[in-house]
Amino acid sequence: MAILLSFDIDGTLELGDPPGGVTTEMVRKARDVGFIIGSCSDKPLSVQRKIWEDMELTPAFVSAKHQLGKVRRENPADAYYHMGDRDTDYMAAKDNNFGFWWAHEAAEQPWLEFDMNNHEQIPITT
Amino acid sequence: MARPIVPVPDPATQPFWDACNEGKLIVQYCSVCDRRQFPPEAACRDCGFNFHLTWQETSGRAKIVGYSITYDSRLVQWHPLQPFLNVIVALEEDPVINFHTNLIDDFGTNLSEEPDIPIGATCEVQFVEAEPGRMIPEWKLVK
Amino acid sequence: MARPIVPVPDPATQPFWDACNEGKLIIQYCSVCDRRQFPPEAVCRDCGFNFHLTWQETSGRAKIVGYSITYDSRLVQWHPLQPFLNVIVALEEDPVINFHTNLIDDFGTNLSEEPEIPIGATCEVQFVEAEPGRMIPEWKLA
Amino acid sequence: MAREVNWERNHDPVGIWNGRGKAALVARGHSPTDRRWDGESLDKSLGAFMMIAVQNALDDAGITIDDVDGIIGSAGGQGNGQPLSDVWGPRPYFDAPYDSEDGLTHVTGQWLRQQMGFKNLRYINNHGDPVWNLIGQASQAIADGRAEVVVVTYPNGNLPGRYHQDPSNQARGPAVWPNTWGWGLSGQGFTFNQYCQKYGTNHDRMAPFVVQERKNGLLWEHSYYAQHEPGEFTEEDYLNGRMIARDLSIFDCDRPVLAAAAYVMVSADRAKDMKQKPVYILDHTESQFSPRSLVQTIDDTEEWTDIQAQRSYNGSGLKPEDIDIFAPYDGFAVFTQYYIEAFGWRGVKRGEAHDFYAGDISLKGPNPLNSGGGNMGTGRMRTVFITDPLEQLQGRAGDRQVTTKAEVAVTHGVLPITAGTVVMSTSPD
Amino acid sequence: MAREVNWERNHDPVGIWNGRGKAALIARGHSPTDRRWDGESLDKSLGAFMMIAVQNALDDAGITIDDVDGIIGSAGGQPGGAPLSDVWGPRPYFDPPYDSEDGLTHVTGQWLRQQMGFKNIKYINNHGDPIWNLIGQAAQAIADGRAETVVVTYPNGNLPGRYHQDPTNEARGPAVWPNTWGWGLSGQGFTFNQYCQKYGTNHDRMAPFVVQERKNGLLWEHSYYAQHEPGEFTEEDYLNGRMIARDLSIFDCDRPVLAAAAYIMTTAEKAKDMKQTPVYIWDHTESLFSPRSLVQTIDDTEEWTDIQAQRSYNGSGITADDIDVFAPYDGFAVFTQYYIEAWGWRGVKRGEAHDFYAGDISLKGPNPLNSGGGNMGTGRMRTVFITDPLEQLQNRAGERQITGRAEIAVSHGVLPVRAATVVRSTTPG
Repeated sequence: MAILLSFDIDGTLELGDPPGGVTTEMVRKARDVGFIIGSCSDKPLSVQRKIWEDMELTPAFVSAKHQLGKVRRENPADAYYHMGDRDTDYMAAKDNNFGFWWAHEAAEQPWLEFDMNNHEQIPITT
Repeated sequence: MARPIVPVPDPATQPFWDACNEGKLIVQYCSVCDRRQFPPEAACRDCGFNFHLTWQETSGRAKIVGYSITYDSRLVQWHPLQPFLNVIVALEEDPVINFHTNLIDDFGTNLSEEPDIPIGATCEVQFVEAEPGRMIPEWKLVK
Repeated sequence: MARPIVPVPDPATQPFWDACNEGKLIIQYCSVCDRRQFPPEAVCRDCGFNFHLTWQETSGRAKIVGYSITYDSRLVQWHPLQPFLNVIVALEEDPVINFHTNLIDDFGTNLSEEPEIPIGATCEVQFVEAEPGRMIPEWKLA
Repeated sequence: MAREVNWERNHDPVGIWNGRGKAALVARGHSPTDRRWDGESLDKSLGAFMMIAVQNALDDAGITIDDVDGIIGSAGGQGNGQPLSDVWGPRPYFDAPYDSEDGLTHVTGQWLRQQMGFKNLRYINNHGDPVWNLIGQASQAIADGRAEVVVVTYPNGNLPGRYHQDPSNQARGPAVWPNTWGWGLSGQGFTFNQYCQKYGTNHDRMAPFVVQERKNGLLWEHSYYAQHEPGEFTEEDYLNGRMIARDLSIFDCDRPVLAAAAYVMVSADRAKDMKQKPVYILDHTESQFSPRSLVQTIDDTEEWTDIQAQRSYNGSGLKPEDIDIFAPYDGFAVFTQYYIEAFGWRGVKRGEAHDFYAGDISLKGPNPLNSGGGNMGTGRMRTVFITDPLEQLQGRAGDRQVTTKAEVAVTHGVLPITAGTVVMSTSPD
Repeated sequence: MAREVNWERNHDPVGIWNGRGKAALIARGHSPTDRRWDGESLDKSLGAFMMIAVQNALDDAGITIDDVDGIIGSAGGQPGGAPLSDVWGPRPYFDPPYDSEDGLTHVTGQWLRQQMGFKNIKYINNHGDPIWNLIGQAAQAIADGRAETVVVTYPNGNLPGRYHQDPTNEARGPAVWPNTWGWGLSGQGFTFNQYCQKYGTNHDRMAPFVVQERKNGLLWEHSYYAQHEPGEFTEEDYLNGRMIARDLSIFDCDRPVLAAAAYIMTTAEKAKDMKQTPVYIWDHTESLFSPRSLVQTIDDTEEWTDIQAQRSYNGSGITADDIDVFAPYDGFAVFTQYYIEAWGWRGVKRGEAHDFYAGDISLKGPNPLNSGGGNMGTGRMRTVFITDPLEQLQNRAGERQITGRAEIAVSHGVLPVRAATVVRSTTPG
């Protein structure tokens, strides 16, 4: 089963400004476990790509924050999650039927609790 | 329909809001300067005195002169309604005088990427309840 | 002794009047400008901010710098006390700072045609009750 | 026609005015002068008097309303158009055009436009300060090309009753400081007391000055005293004056009156077509200060008046010996010494004004101080400070015409703390 | 040393400035640029950054603190010295000197004097407006002889959290009008919407301008983007910008940052002894308007910017053709077109700015608009509008040095409703 995790950057990732609680290591682990990973942020796409380079990871997607819908259309998956630190992250997730974690919740790596083989268990909305 | 933010009248604006509650749109008028004024001020901005400043009822008719759409407001109370439409209308009898409105016909509806806002179209004032006992003016298109 | 007119404190002057009630004469002091200020204002008149504006207790000692006598005031409440003495005193440690006073020793006494007001004389602040619970500063000769 | 701001020349160094000689004062018009309004006679209201004065000024200039393209005034005669006296409200108003304060205690340019039928106005400002500032403002507007023919209006009201009486037994805001200790005019009394201490003089030495002003004032037809109290005022009168606040007696305080005056000011170009000789404005400067602490001291007073005198000299390029006609404000009489000494007119230095008063300050002598009589000689009209220098320089002051040269005049007022100075000359250069 | 007022040149006709060429901008100093303060590191506070910037400016000029006799700044970066960002209180303050807002969200000249040990200061003013006005104010103070060597300080703070968020559900005072109908940035969106209607253009046509500013900004070492986000910004990025208030996307709004800058300005005389080539101030002019009714329309905007552009041309005596380096403010990006068209730079007329953007506005081309990158390219620092033209005219802009002539520069900001313009030249004129 395919689950997509969309990371906001500023206030969410440790490489963001301000730094958030989600470390590069956590992102790498999510990739290794098999999540589809990428970023949705107010940062320019080119800057988002540069940040993934700095993390030495290849994202499945980079996107402007308000274009989560496009991410869904272009990346088929069984479940979609976004995480971020702003109202705008929460609203973007809600409008596009993504699950959502606040940045401080995301730092607990809730996705590691998922049973990847039993998608009935995986909540889609917050 | 309750509104996210309600206006609190002060001495200068009380007559304006009172008139809204009575279904009238009024603006200030200085008879010696022959000049309308909105928003309300303590004195006529031209002669600088309040001697000849009265309240004048308007037709309430106005034309759309432009718009914006808010996606990410600094006004937290408005966040649940985002995106929402912001329209400026100019008074038919005196286009210098302009007002904010949300165009109540479209208010709160989902705004397409390219909304069709009829610039120049005539609107009529309507009064909507911002909270119990507090009416505010909004405009809707004249069909 | 009740006074004809009593002061009503406002936010800017409340600390001054509160201190009077505690028997202290305080004025504003801006530490970055090293400057005293009276009457109280929202900001230091020099730097223009309140960041470094504090209240500073004064010695209460002041010198008489001049006077007037009122015979026909526009303040109706003062009419029964006419003529009455008006004195200006300047703070001993900072003569730029000046205050009104009526010189309480002489207050309300019959003023002769040529009163003997000792210009330059040192006075001490005293607090008198303008109305119950409201003390105001007055000066008397040391 | 939003109202103009920042026209003042109040930022040192002002430099020689670039409008020098571009504007000229040509004519004046006065209403009758009454002690007060009776609250009934609308033909003697402040508005009615203002219209009389405007018409007289236009007639004096030989022009009509249609020639005028600007009105500059202080609707109430004080700073920012506020009234000199109390307002009429909450008493009921009258039928239009007397249905507001406008016409009763204020007169705006817009009201005058409606009542008198001005058609060609392109500039109105009702928010001027006292009359010195208005002349400065009008000359600046003309020099800047905002208008070519300006009527300057100065309405000066006085209602029934003693004004400025305060019955309250509580003091709030800034009034907390003076009122709690019973200070009123005593503030000016104190400053004068410091002056007397500093220079070893006293109140009675002002007698020759006030007596002379009363003499001069009786020769001015618009003076309240000339019209209503023409008797001689003697040194004995002065010395027996009832004290109001030591050392200000009733004869050191100007008497509030009801009067209006208007002036016609035009561009140097247009001045040639007018009936009267042009008197050119060489400079105007303005100032605004605040005391170092609570009460205005003699140090404050001397510093402020020095700054303003120097500003005026810098702005006009003149020296004290260039001043033929000198009209320093006197309402209160104790102001005048500060101004004479600051401007150093006739070589008078700090502390010497009372000695100067003891010399020859007569109208026909070498030092005709306030040849119009000032407020002490005319009532609280203030306009004599403009009209008399104008008439002296035009050579039409009649009985008041000085015998000295009358080519350059300096007029200055109102308070040490906020003032305007105007320099006029028979020549534009 | 009470604070000076009325120094502005905002009264038409301003005339050629009589201080022209008397004051020279010599040197600049910048602090690091951070996104925000962490609320803890006092060595990265606004006060600490301001001191770094002042020392860098002094070093750049080759002078010491003892050479300085004036400090002119806006303590908080906005008009009247108010802060750009929120204030720290009511959170608890720190030990001195961080025991008040001074040093955290404001930096006054008095605080700097205490912390840095200035000994010879005779003039301080903390109540300036944004940076354009400060340069004008310093030039005026020097021309007027109030000080000879002035440090101009521009502290620009940003605290943790999103600022200007307003959680209330009641609107009071002037906020009644926008907030009741949910207007925030949409006001600028509306004016831009009118511009697009009037001239048949649209938001996406601004892309070449913003992309070029980002390019230029990356070449300025003090830019937030150069220091913290050095990636390329493409047209694709711009066109996909998240809308904040139509038609302002996140890339049309400047990013708030924490940074301080200082400038050394001195008399033409003293300029000869300094380490850098003097750049002379030819003119400064200022303006303040208000909308005819509630909302600023495109008509208001064009009228105001026309008046101010004309004022600047009248004050400096230059024409559009004389401007080599043009730095019109851009924070919001939609402002810039109004200014370019008002000044008619490179012949651009009303409605033509977006066509102009579509041409060659590259740094090394014939029309190097905002060669420093503006706020879009540097963050909401505002100081690039002073530093880049200075460096261009001193021929030390390095990679940003334009290829054309760089002898006369015009910098203009901040809002259409309230602005100042500074004209600089390599010669005293």
